[in-house]
Amino acid sequence: MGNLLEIRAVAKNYGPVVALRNANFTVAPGEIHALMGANGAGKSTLVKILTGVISGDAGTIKLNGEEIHFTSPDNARKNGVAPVFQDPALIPDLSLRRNLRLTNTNIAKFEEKIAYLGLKINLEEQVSRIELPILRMIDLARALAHDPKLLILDEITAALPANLAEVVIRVMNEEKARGNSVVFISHRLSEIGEICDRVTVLRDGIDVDSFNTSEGDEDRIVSAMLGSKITSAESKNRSASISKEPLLTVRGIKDGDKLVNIDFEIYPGEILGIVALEGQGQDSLFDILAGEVSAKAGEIHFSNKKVDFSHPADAIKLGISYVPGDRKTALLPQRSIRENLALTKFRKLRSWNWINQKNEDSLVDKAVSNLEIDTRASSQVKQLSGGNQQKVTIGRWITTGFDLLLCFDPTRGIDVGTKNQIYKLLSGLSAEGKSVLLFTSELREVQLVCDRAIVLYNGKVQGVFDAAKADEELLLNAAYGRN
Amino acid sequence: PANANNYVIGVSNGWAGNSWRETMVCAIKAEATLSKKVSKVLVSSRNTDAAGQSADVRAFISQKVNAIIINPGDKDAINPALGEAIKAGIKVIAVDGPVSAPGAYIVSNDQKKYGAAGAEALAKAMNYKGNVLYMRGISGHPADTLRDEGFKSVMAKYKNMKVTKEVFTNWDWAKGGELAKQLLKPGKFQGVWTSGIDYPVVEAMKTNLRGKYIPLVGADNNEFLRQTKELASKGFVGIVVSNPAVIGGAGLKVALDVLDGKTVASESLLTPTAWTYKANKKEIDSSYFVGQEATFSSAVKIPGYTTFSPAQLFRCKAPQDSDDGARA
Amino acid sequence: MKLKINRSMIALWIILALTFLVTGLVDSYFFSIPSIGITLQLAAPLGLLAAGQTIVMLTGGIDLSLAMIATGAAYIVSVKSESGLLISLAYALIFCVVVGAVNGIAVGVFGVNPLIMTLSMSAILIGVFTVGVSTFLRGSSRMPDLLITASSGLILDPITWPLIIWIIVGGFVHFSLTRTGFGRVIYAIGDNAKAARLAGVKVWQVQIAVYVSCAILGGMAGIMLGGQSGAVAISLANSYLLPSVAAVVIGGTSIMGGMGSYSGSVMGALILSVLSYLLATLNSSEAFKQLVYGGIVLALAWVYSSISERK
Amino acid sequence: MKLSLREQYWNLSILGLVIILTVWRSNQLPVFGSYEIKTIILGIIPIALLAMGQSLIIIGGGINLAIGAEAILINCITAKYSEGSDFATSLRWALLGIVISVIVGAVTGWIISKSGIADIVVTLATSFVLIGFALFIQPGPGGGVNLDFAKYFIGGEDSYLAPLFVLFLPILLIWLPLQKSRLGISFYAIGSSKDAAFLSGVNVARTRVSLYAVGGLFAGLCGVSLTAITQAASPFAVISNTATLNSVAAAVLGGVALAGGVGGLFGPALASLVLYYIPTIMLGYGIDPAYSQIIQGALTILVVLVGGLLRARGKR
Ligand SMILES: Nc1ncnc2c1ncn2[C@@H]1O[C@H](COP(=O)(O)OP(=O)(O)OP(=O)(O)O)[C@@H](O)[C@H]1O
Ligand SMILES: Nc1ncnc2c1ncn2[C@@H]1O[C@H](COP(=O)(O)OP(=O)(O)OP(=O)(O)O)[C@@H](O)[C@H]1O
Ligand SMILES: [Mg+2]
Ligand SMILES: [Mg+2]
Repeated sequence: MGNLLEIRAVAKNYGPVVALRNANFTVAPGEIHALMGANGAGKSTLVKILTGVISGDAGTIKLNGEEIHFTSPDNARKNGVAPVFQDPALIPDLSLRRNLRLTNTNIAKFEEKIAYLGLKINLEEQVSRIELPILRMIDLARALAHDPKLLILDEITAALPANLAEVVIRVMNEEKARGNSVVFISHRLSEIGEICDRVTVLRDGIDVDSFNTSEGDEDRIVSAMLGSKITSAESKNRSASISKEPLLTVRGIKDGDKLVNIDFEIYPGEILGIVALEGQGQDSLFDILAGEVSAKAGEIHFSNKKVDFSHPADAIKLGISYVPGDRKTALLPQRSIRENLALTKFRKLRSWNWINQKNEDSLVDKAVSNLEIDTRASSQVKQLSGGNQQKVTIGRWITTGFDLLLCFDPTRGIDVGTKNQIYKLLSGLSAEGKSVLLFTSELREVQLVCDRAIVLYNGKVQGVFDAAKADEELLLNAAYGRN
Repeated sequence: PANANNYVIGVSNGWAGNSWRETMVCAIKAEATLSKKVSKVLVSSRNTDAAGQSADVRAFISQKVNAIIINPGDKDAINPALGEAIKAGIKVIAVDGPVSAPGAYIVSNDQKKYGAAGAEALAKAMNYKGNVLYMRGISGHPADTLRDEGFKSVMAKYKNMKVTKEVFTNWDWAKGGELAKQLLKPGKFQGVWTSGIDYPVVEAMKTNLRGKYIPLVGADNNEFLRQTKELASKGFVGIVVSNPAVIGGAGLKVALDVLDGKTVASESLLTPTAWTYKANKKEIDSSYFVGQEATFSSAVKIPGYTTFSPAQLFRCKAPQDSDDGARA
Repeated sequence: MKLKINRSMIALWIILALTFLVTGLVDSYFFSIPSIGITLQLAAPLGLLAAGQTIVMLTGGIDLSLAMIATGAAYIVSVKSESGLLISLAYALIFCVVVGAVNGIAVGVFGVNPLIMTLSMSAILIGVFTVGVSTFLRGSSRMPDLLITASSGLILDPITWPLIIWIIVGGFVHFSLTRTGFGRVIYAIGDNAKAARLAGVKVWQVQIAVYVSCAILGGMAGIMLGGQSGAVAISLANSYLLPSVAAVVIGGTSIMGGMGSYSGSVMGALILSVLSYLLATLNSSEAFKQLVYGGIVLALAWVYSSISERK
Repeated sequence: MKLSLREQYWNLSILGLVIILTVWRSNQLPVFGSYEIKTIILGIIPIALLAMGQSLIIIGGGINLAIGAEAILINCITAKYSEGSDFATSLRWALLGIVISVIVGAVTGWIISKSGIADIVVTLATSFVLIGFALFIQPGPGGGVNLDFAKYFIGGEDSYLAPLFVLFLPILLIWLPLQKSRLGISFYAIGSSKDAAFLSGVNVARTRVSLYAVGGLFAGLCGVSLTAITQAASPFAVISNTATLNSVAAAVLGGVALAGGVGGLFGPALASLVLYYIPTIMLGYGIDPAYSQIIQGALTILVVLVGGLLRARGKR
């Protein structure tokens, strides 16, 4: 039996950066095929070439044994290849209905798929008012409405809470049952083994391994992804060293929307995890603590002083740093790694000072080497892959110094190698006596890096747990309000 | 049906932000206030096209003004609107430039003679020979076309004079100065004719020709008068061609005459004069106003038409603005 | 990074050299020392306007009131010069700071779109000065002799005072943008204002500082233009507005902000000045000159963008 | 099509403002009859048509600083070749002028797509080129048009029906169908997010060409209406620049976001009425026009400021 999809020797350069060197990839009919690879390995590029978003420099693509060359995603959709891209592909200023019109999607079929995904949606709603996870599901429903033979999901689960991720997995299985194929890109190893039939691993633009999931396991994926530089995260176990004076105390915080009454505290040197399903107000909690928006009610005490932020600068002055969930809001995409790392140094207008090049060089070099940032594309941060961009956003604060780091899902959409680096970084920081508030959508991270965790539900703190006891089941139950 | 002492006058000026036009409007206001026959002067003054001026005229018709004084951007293009005005019994007076609408009165400087008078004086100053730098206004503008006719007709007479360079300043002071600096080279020209963009060219002579002045034709701009006076001793021959902005006042006078039922010629053309400091010292001395803007048009009266004093002109008050005005 | 900037600068140098050569071929006097001096002298005010425009455009804004600010500053200096040069300059400075601050507050604090804000500001200033000329700003608008010298005085062919002023002020702008914290935040807020805010930058303060700086540079340019004309009319700098934007854009500064340099704008100003000289010397109709000016600006932008994009 | 809530609010507020100003103006006039209405409509037709074209382009994520020059060029072409002609010739040239304008627009869009240079820059340059062409064709003011033909634009005597049609037919015949079509949606899409639009299967380059072509259609209509209203043409850059800047102001006042993707054409058409009323009402009082310029500038800032604040509140 022939392959549904056959990609041979595809290559793509972005100027000096080689995104794909020589990638081969085949998908059999009725197969769920995982495409894995570290950040910057070229997965998205491959998807984009396959679906006609960009054209490759070399190589052939065959669908059903016939060589094809899609000129646009529309073209691909019409030929039974429906992608859900890593970046949302809905027009923010248009209503959903007009978005569907744009992709020539059958409305009735779309509504049927939405129901099938267990969602309720108003077609007149403007896309910019819809939350990201729901948008991802809409993207999925739209792809399904085109009745694809081949469904391509590029990191769709990265932004999804557990319940919706489960829906996606159900969909993939049902597509498979119908004899259709799915290409699934994810950094969540746990998802791969359970549901995928086959795995292809890309490294530096080359397919380094490809095997049936029955023949190998997670370790094989990880070692293929990372080559020689395999590292695995070790659980930490050091919750003893916590002092009695809290660094940050939060009392009765309300945001006028989701947050009803939030109380918690962080101790110096502690990594406090926050767990919540999507949309529990965790993002506005972080925004409040970072001084980005102000709370409607409640008090914040920092180092025993009541604080009131009207601008992020106020929080930064006290030593509170913020790594937002969306890297795009934290980076200067067109500027160099250097300027991104050094930005906070020049935050004050008063500091209209001459830049000391030597100091800055050493600062930047140190951060780059500490965080192992891939500097091949150092002239513009937007050319870095997602993982490296994330390192830059964290690195900025490490060069600046802080007492409390607010990290919002820093490992979203990031490969295991980089994830482990970030875990190590956070642990190192806490060993130096810094505190970290870490929101994570990956529950196992709580036990990997945190000392304690709090679970938010219905705008309140549902529970506070010692990391040692907080396994995924416990956290998930609490997150659903069951305990 | 208007009360004879209660006329409402509409003024449409299609080119704003320029002191010549401002003075023109002030002259209308000053003359209207002095006449005691006008209750209101409604002014529309903005950079606009013929369609915009037509809209102004139609707004005046809706407003039932008694007369419209218009400085037209275009000879023909406002005719549909002006036709409607004349049909509605409104008197139309075009100042500065002509309109072709039948029934309209025209009060204007004779632009053809303007071009000729300056050219004639320039020829004399150049001893009827040499190369001329010819700096015109806006390409295609009616006044520019008429001045060109007058200028060329004089040039044709003198075989030894040649226009070796012709440029358009767009009546823009900075552009005129820039062009002069780019074009004036020692020995290349023996005289310059400008369509009123004069004083920056004198500055350019200072820098480019290092003070070796050549004769220059300009208009009655205040700063140019000063240069003509002060640099006369250094050998500079400035030729001041009159182009009085207070022609607006003459327009108002004609409007009142028509409204009062007097017979008025349908076209009144003012003949420009060309002054040099040598021949017209007295006139130039008395026309220069120390405290006025550089581009101020220094001829502040048109004998037989305007009656206001310079001070009244500078006050720039319409009847409705004055404390002693007829009626608010 | 170095590589890319160099490529773009090389492209600009080549373009400048080409326009320079072509102009010299059309008019051989252009190659003479005095003529080069004049061209540089005429480029100086445009270069200063472009400096203001560059700073604003780097933040993702644009200042369409720049020409009226320039004219206004020059007008104030000329009319108030009877009360003393320094006092008149102080008046002009206050004017620039106030107008710049209003622009900056509207854009930075109230989030008014810069295009609309400065367009409206320009209309307001035209109105204010039209009223002012016959009331509170009445007076001789002749420039004081000292400023005329500073704007067009010769030091030693082809070096003129305006060139020296341009080099000093331009150098200051260049180094402020590339070597100081202020420059860094200008690029930062142009690239991603939200990110800059999250990094602790008070974006509105920077915006105000930027629009004020732009207005001051515009004021200097206006005074220089007035000095070159000898006196000031209230339409003085109007025809320099679009070239000030064109110079910045030809010089490679992104109209979206966050990318570009003043050195590029300097090249843009020089290229436009040479081009203007070329058009002045051509014996052709106004129609043809307009066509050539637009066509060349477009071609330059195109050539520049394709050379500097290709890696 | 259902308008977004923001758009509805905006249009309603502008409509409210227009009604207030209309009442104000009508009280100023001795009679407010059909002639006065015709006067107002004729006064806004050119700027309204231009504002609609500009708005469309801004919605599609661009801006056309040459739109005034485009209209002037068509004005010159049609007036030059229709002078003293019969009805059919005038009509033929009007249609040809519109076709030329569409082509000019399409070429502009093509250059922007092909070169990757920002819209502002390309159109800044083309504005010079187009005025150059206009000067070639009509070196000074002049030209004319068949009077019967002009009647279809300016109406006969006191009838304001013809100008009203000229104002609203483009909205009804071009905009309403376009807005419902996939092409119209694509305009919003490329204005809102080019990347997402491409991923949704929109051919960005081709859509941009169509966008500028449709913008050119409106500019062409504006040019033809200028010919009909003035029965002549003038090829001056000052006029085209003023018209362009007014078209941007009307677009923004009409609720079109300069960032692209948001707005419609009703708002800008109404906004051009506001821009007409402010100086006209002040004129009625005999106030120095310089003040009306100040007030118009301040009002524009105020409207945009209040609109921005409302929008910011709506987002919370
Ligand atoms: N526009 C661009 N210009 C230059 N280099 C680029 C560009 N886009 C991507 N790259 C480079 O190409 C490589 C592959 O990028 P790609 O986005 O395909 O990675 P990925 O496998 O999807 O990684 P991630 O998991 O981080 O999304 C990276 O090294 C990246 O720096
Ligand atoms: N013909 C094409 N082939 C392949 N990719 C394309 C094509 N056209 C557009 N794209 C892709 O679509 C995206 C947006 O395309 P477009 O060329 O319109 O952007 P742009 O104009 O360069 O963007 P910006 O205006 O933000 O600079 C880019 O990521 C580009 O890779
Ligand atoms: Mg990817
Ligand atoms: Mg990627």
